[in-house]
Amino acid sequence: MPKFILITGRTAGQGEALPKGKESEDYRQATECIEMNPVDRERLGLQAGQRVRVRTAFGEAVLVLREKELPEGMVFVPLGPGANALIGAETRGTGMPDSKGLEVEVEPLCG
Amino acid sequence: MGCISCAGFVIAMSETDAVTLRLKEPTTIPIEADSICPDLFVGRSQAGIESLPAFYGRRKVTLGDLFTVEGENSDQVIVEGALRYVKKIGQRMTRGRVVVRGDVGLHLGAYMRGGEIVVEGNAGDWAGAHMQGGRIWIRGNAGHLLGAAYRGEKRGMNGGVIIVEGNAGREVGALMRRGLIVVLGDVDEFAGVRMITGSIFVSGRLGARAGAGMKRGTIVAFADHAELLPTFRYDCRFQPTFLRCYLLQLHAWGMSIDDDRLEGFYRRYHGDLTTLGKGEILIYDQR
Amino acid sequence: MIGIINGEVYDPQNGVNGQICEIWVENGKIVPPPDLEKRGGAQIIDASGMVVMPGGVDIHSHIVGAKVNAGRKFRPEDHRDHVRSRTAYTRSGSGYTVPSTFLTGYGYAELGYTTVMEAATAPLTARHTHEELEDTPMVDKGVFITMGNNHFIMNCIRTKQLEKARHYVAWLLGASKGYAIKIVNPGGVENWKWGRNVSTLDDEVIGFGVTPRQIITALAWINDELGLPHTPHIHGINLGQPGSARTTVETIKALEGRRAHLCHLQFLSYGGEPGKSLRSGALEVARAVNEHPNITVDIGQVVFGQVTTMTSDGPLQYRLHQLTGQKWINDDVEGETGGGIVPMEYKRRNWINAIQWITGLELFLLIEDPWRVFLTTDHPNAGPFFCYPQVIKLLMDRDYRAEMLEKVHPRARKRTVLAELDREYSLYEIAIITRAGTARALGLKNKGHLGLGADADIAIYRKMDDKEAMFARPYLVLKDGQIVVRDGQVLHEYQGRTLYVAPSYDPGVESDLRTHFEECYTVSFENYPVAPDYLPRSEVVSCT
Amino acid sequence: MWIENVVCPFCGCLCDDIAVEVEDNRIKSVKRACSNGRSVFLHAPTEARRPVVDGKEVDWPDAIDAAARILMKSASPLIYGLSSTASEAQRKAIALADLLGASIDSTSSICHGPTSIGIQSQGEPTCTLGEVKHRSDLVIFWGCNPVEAHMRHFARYSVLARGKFTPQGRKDRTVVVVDVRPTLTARNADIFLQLRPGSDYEVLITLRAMLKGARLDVAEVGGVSVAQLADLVERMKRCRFGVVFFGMGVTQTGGKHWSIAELVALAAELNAHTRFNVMPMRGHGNVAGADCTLTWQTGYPFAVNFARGYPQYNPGEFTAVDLLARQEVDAALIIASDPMAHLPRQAAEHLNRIPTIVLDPEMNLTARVARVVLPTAIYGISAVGTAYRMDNIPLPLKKVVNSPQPTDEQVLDWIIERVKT
Repeated sequence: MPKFILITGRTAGQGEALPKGKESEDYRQATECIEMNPVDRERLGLQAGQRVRVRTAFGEAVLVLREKELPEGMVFVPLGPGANALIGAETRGTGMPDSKGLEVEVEPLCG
Repeated sequence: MGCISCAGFVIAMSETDAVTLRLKEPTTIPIEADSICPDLFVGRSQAGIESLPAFYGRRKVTLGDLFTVEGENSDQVIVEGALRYVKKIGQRMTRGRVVVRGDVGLHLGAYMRGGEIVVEGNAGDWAGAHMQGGRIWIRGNAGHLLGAAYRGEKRGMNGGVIIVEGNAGREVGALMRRGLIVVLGDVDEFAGVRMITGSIFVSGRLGARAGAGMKRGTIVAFADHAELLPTFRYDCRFQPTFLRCYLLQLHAWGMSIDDDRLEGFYRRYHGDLTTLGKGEILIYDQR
Repeated sequence: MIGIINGEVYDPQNGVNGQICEIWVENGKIVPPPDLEKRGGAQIIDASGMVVMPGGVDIHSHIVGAKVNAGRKFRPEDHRDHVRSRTAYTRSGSGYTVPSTFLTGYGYAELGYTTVMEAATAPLTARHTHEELEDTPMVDKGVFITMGNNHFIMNCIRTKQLEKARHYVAWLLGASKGYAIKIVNPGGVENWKWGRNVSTLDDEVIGFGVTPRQIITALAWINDELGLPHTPHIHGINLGQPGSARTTVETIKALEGRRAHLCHLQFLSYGGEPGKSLRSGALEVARAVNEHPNITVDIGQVVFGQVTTMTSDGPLQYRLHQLTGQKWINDDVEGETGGGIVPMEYKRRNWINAIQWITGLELFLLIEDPWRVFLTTDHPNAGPFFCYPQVIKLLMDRDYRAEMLEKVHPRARKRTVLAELDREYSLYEIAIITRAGTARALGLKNKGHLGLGADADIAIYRKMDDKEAMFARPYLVLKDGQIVVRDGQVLHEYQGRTLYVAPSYDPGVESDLRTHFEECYTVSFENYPVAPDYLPRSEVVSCT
Repeated sequence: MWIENVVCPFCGCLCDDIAVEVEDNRIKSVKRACSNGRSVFLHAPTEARRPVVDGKEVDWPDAIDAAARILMKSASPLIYGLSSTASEAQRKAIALADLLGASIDSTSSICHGPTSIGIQSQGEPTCTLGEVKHRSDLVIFWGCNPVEAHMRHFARYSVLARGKFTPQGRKDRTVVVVDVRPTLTARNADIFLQLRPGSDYEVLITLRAMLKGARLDVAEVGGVSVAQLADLVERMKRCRFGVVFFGMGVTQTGGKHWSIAELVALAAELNAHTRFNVMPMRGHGNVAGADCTLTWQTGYPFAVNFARGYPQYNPGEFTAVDLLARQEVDAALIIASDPMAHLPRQAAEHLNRIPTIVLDPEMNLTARVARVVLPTAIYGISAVGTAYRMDNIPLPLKKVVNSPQPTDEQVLDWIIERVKT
């Protein structure tokens, strides 16, 4: 299973959807996705728009795959419930969890 | 280098003389028990010890509310029970001995000046923070910021010895000024960050960014590989004689350090070049 | 009604020098002694063996606002061992040299101080200052507004539109709910924004074509024209530099007789040559102050121990950072001012620190008129405010002073006249330099005295030989006629007033200001002024 | 009716030039705001909502009573959030924490908490945004993406802004972006340094060593050649006024506060050559205010605990993620934040186990699991208040529409009164 480096962060879509409510369709669409570059996507045999299972040592999430210009081996997930399922709660004496740079596995969702 | 000869002398504890505290109820509510300190137990009756203050979350209680206490008037202390959420045991102690049977919470032995603490399990973060003397021996793992400085302070540990048989977390010995920290397992990143002087020995894996911003002091990696910052430069390969003295002392304390490490060669790097650059990192070299 | 009887009263404004007299208080004011019938219902405080003074008035202290708060934020090591627990009536807090707001209020009251002036706020951050003042209980307070590097003012000076500058200053004081004009290193702070400074009164401010001399004289003129209750409050150029004494004397001369207050004069009274050896320049500066009755000063006395230096003088703070290697905050404020913060420790055995300590004491003892020299430590720059009792003891007790002088670095003792100065302050003089004089210099007519109609802000101390112990723990403190402190402990929280000025101005200046805001600021003209609702209790002090 | 000079409460830019059109107490349109800001104004809830206790709508006094009971019963309460409320309410929240002996933490701990820790060890050469606008000729964005997160930052304050000494705006500036991926911000850069994830610390310390003239044994650091880094150092030294804006790309990765300390040290040392400042890109509208109010009332910017009757500070101990993940709190009061959506799931889950009280204008994910929900007005839209911009400039939030809801400040006052009696 190939490993990717997970980066989380803000996006314009997530920011704009926030005031519409966490249960709005816009917010769900803006946050429940994962971005990957085309080379990696093809290597994994995935399609944009497809749902994938993303897993770290701390948890997993089902997200919609999107294609984006990113360095190979890196995936990006916007801040939101999806990202939070993937990051751990250990802060190593800082109060801040490791929200970026985690290893993740990405696999197509079966069934 | 820190001085180790004066740091620890193990006195066998006669358990019959000791004050034993057993936590009554396991809890995840944090308990602040800086009153579990040998200095405060000397000259106190059992009732006197029971009436020492402690904090159960935001509630001011007594040690007797939280612990069953047996024994009195002794600087030999045994603490038992589910202590992972009990903080500040042995804080500021200057004498005697505390044995923790099991895991213990944050700030164990912070600001400690003398005596000894033995933890038979794991210790939480900030153990030995700002320690000035005495010895902390952790049989299990230590948390983060072992022997470190609290946030914003200019210097941390200023004397004494900390020994960890398991692993230790991030920022071991941050801003250390004097003393010795020995970790037989692995340490996480930033060991000895901004240390001023002092010594840190690591038997297992030395995490990334060791010695970041260090002025002086010595970090020794007994594993033969460590990833160093670009601000350290290679000096030479040599057999450090001073290390023998340390290792023999560790042997004497009952720690098994491989003979290869005693006799072997080390690669020396100096740094951190963003500061004085007089710190050294020694990495065991198997060749 | 409260009657304070049998006390030894020191009320210099009214010429009362230790006479036993009665002070009567009703509805927050000093009132005439009531008739016998009314006396019966009054609460009587027997002040036998005690000294009764007006509440202290601090003319220069850094207690609130963006800079102080940045100092708090970056110094957890200052707070960790200095805490105060909450009580049923008071809030908790922490901090030694930069205490949290509630602690600051309690701490001042517990010394017998009832009015404190925050010495420097950038008008752009005045809203923050007033928010903190609301959380600073016990004392009345005011804010000095930094203007010595203000773009609008410098532009007016260059284009010789002083009238416009005058209207702007009036508007600015009202908009920021400020009390006085503050000048800090005029021109030097603006130049620091390009990494430079000024070193003489005639250096040019980069990009503005004006000089420190022009800025000082223009603002002194404006201050007089507006009839502000206080004078311009000036932190001059070359602060902390050897040779600053000469610049200070030049600054006094440059004022050409106009009224001005020079703050923390100690830091600006060093002899020697720039870049070379430091010595006290107190003789030279004290002489100039003595010869110029238009000048008042406060000292900024060094107290050995930990401090947090913080001023709007950005280049100075950078220099301190470089000298000490300590952590450093810089904070440049668009179009107005700047600032910096560096923690420090003054050590007895450090000869430079010792010279600074000596210089301050020499100024206290050499400046003749107590009505023109005031006690401050420029809190928290030269020492924390709660060390005032220690400074009082140094002034009142020459044996103690000599003993302390013996303990400082011998090199510092060599070239000082301090050992020869026998003067001892009397209680009457202490009352002047800590309350009567400061209230007068601030133009606070209801404060600093115990005459009829004055605010009933009163401090009662047990008379003791050890003046430090005496002033450290008042028996009682009354604020607006209420007993708020007993035996050096706050009894309950009390919200003091914010004192500010609102001089009138030509509203025509506002159209210029709109343009200025569009060009110069990142906030709009409308969102800049501090609305009155930020001041829960306030008093407008009138201009003459 | 158009209301001018409205301050947008969404992000740390606090743009104060917004115009809002209001008709029949509804916001009809918004001028000058970015898409985020527009969305805030246009989707502000205005309908009346009643408090909810245990899933049932109740009257305010009953809801306050329920909230106070939970807090008084708790041995270890947490008050968390604060970044999207006004400083007036933040001050009340701290007063309540003091009164209770609670832990109090803001969302700072998961954005720029490490920045505060870094500043506490190294300081912070900084300035207001107007200084950047007027003087900067070198602007560096490190681990931040203002094009998506602070959309008007370029135009109002940094890249495009024309100032007194930068009359040509963009032309007068060199823009450098340092990030691990080619963000939209990076597309606007003159120079883009793409780092290997997690190597910010190495790159920063290398830059500082190079500034000091140290000889290094390496050819590349963090995926960037030493030649590129040398070029950046030269540009930093030669510029007239430089600034580094930094974001969670720095605070949330490996070095965390030590990266910030390195960045600060680099900027401080550059002041020997020119003027150089740093500024954290604060996210939420008043998260900077949470730092300010906590600091002036307690001495510390976040991660404060009052259990002993006075404030104690320790990130990693009294920060929300740690307190929740270690299950050290037995009740929570969440103010103007949505930890169920924004904290790591392992930490947030604890809010499900303990009685949680939510003060928020919105029905958010945390409110879904809360025992008590107290719907409040929105500062900057239906309530006045004060907010602090990312450079700590305080601005007045306006009330553009009326709301039937009380403010956070009022509700907290009611809780305080109830707890006191």
